[in-house]
Amino acid sequence: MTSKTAMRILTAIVALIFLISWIMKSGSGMSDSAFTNVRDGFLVTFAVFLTLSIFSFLYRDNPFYKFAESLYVGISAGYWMCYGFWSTVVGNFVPRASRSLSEFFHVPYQEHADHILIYIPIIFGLILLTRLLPKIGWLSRWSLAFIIGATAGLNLTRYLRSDFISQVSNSFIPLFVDWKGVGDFVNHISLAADGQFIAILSNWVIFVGVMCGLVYFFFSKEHKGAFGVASRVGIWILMVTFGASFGYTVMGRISLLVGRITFLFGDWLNIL
Amino acid sequence: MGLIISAVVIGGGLLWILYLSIKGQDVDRRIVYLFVGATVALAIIFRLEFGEVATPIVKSVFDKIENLPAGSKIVLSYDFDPAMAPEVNPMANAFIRHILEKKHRLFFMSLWATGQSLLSVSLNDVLKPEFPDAKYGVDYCNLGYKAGNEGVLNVVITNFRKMFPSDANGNSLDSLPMFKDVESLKDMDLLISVGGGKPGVKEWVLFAGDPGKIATAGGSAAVSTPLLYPYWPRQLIGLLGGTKGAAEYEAELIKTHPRFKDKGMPALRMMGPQTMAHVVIIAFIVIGNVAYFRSRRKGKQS
Amino acid sequence: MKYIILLFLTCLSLCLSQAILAQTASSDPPAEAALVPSEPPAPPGNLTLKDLPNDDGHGIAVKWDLSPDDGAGAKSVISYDIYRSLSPDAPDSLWKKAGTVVLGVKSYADKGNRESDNDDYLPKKTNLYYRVYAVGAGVRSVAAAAGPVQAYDNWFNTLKVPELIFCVVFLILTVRFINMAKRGIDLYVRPLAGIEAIDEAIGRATEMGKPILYCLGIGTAGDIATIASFTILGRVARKVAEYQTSMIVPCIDPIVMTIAQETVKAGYADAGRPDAYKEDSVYYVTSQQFPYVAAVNGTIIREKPATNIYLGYFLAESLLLAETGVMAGSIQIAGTDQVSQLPFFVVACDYTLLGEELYAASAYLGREPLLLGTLKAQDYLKAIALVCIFALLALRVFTGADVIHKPFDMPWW
Amino acid sequence: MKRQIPMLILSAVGTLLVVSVFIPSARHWQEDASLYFDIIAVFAFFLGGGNLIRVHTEKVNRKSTGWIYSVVTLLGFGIMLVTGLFKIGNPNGIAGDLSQTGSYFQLLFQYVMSPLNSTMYALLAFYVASASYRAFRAKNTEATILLVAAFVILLGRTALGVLLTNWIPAQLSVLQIPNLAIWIMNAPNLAGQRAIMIGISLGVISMSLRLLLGIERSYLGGDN
Repeated sequence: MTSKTAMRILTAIVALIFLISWIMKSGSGMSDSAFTNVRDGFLVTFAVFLTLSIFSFLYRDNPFYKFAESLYVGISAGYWMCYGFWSTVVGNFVPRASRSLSEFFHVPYQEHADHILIYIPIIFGLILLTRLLPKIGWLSRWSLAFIIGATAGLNLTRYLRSDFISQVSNSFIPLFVDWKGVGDFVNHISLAADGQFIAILSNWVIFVGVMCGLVYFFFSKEHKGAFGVASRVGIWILMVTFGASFGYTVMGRISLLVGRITFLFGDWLNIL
Repeated sequence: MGLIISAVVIGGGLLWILYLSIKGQDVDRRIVYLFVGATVALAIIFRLEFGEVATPIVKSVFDKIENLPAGSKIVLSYDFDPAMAPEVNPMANAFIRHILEKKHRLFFMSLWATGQSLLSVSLNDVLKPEFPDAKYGVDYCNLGYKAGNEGVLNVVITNFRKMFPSDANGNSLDSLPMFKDVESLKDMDLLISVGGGKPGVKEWVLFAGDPGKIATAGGSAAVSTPLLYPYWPRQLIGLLGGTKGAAEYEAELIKTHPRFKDKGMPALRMMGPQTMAHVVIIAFIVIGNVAYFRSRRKGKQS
Repeated sequence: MKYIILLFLTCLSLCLSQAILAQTASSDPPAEAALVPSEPPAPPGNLTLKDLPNDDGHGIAVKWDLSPDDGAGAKSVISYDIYRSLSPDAPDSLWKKAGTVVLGVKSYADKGNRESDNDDYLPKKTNLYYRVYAVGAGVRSVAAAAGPVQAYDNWFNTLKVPELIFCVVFLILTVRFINMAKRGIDLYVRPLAGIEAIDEAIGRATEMGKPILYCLGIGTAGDIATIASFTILGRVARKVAEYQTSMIVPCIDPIVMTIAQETVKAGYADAGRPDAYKEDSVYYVTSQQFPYVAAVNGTIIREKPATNIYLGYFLAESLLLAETGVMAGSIQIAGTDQVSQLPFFVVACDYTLLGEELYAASAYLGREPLLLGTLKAQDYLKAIALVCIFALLALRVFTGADVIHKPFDMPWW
Repeated sequence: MKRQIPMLILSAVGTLLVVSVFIPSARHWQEDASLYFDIIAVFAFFLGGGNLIRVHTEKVNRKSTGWIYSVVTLLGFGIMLVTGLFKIGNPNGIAGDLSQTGSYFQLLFQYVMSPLNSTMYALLAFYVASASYRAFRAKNTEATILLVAAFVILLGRTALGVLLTNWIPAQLSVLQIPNLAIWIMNAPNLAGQRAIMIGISLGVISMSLRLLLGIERSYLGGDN
């Protein structure tokens, strides 16, 4: 049997199951209207078909996956553009630009907004469209420069504040927790999770870890000698971080799969 | 029955793969996929539940409630909204069951406006049907929601009646017998906040537990749990993190108080497939390393 | 020179840390109070109003002395209500409640809205009047009234001084090292495996006669990681053109696509082969995360690129893409500034640029002295961070304050 | 000219936005910039949509391999655009919310996009498993540390971790796997995250400065 015939048989089987499911689901519909029942029966079956098509990628690339992928891309691009139109054009631009358009789209016209400035992005937007004209296409770089400049300007201070200054000041932790002298410390030393020793150890690990981690990121100094040792400890700390975050995330990912399988067995096959 | 089938299928499969790996064959990624998929599917179909064992961070909360003398005063605050509810509501319900079973006095409140309605759902679905003898105002009371976020805690740490002239139903606090010897949060034996945002467990620690030196415990959605770990065990006596923490608490509750066994423990049920999948992944990591060391030794020999 | 700068910076960080300490050390203990019902409490005294500093002219700072019954006297105060109005003798209905604070607090920053159609609009340069009531259980005191006061916009936000200092220091360092580089002073940079791999990877693609897939992530042009990726894309495109191999750049955002087209085109032009640039090599897929991944995964499996480069902003798709790349047998180089996704790239890719390395990559690839100079400036800032942490901790040890959470709740960020 | 003017625009816009952070009365420039950004992005939709249509119609015209799937994409795109832009089936007509229950747009979202979204996301469960099987091997020091950290956390998330190490006395309780997992999350993990974040912030600041100073130009094509 060639792979082509196999594919044909498979497609026929899938089509058959699809049809049976459609009929069964339409029959068990809740609505009074026959049209709604048949429609919802189709949609539920189609959703199941798409779910299984995506999962089939795990085995290997195949026409079902290709179909689901292509449809997905088309639908989502359309979805996004509709959202962009209704939320940005109608939601943000129209109320600032024109009263009659606002009335047409039933959005409240904003009288006090800065109406002239709203044309700045319009101009830049139009300039962007010059790309479609080969002769003056280079003009569109002006808009791109505007966008990149805005991104650079906004992010410079944002990262300075939220990441640099606050992370440095968060490293401001006591190195001697509950310190009551060396004698007391030695007397009570233990590896109990709630003990003083572990609390102190944690803070030292954070302190040394941040230091060494930063040393690892030094670009302009050769990682040799004491600096090299620190940088090596730094990469170890980073590896612990990666391993830990990976392990912690696994559970969340499994629950996504639980959700999908529950959909297949519960909502579709009704065996749960 | 389902457990046996699943154990035989998955365990047998894993042993076979281990055997193949030791012999030096590489496992195709599709086999790994198959195992993960099959494990989760079997666990869902057979509704497998595992006796979770409480980790110390959860056990300490359980033991605290278990060992307090009957009649102790415990605050349970609903600091969450419907979006977080699937994860944290099971915790709150488990706390209610445990606290009332041990005949403690339970004070409900909420720092989230949306927490109040979830609180009344719990009262109607869990507390009233399962504890018909519990008397309002004697065994439990509902203070309801007060606006002001952590500011509320700033006040009730010195005086309840200032912030709550009356409870959620309009009774003055002095008319409730259980408030007879309660002046402020400091008279409480344990504070529990169930939440996942701000204000939540962290605010309870910083604005109530720490300044008042009151034992504080919490339950939190999985995402925000790592941010709370630093407070344990010195500022928080214990913490339930996500569905996993809730399941551990439910397991401990069933173990000590078997009468709750048939009450449907949602977190335990949700944990079944996840635990199975974890075990399979751990097994695969072990198998991978066995195979690796095997092949390295062979490489050295030849 | 070097030591003088370091000394200066150390002093600076010490001053800053002192400031931070001062900010965090002060916190009032909650006031003790006992229960006494129903007599209206005495009003708060000495109400003063000032323009709120460091704002854009729509805020007033309200201050008062505690009511004698707050925490003392009859101990009947629960909270204070703050009201604002445009006229001192307006009827009660025209007084807008600006806010409530709990007992023991004697100031309120009334930040109004700057839009005139907003309910909480606080006009600037207009006379405003305030009333503050002490509120007891179900009763409130007589009002303490004051006014008029006007809100002005301020020309400099003094709360941002630390940021300004850091900005200026960074700018000075950057300019200094750029100048050094211009004078031809050789600046050492340590090798980065991920960067060197890019060169090899392009060579490998040429040998195999297969394309290179360059994925800019799911960020828009508003994400700085995407911009960093553009700077690398330019250099990669140039090398691709030199080696005469081909590349595929699927994009998630139309603007990202436009900039990427411009970048790749320029890269080809720089390599002296502008005709080799194919418009279709940079194309738009769709603007959503998972359909984009579905399509890129399909491309990876079908085209089997010799190399996949993932640089930019990534979320959950990091592992979806990288695992598919493993299936296709591609060499994979990744880099992102999303800390939560780095583990997945580290695990599944051959080389990973960790966080900051992504931003340094274009300087590495270009090997232009000017860009390398900025790396040096970056390192100096890192040294300052190290010194800062050290200084703060030293201060901590000597002053002995021991509350782990204090720095997490700083008022000024 | 072709290069100087864009450089000028870039530096001017960026510098203005940096300065606006320090001037309270200019704070709203930042919000405005974001709004402008969105509006420019709408124009880019033409470029994006146009590119999508062009790439796929060309595939169809050339009858290149898999052209039939390009037809599917174009169909999906068209259907979604028509139902969304004209709000077909929306109970409240043109004034209704785009995702109003009962509208065709919402139906397509609910039964086509939403299951596809969650299924793509769910693939991660499989990939996480295969990645850990392949990559968590004790090949060298770094890989071993990665493996051990991940293993401890994974074990700590199952009952196995508790059962294996329950016998450890309270004096050494940090060695019990669940406690160890929390400690790893708390101390070394936190330190690593912080070091990376500080590094990233410096990288971003430096990158922004390079752009504003005009020394990073590779996105407009190298040096000449």
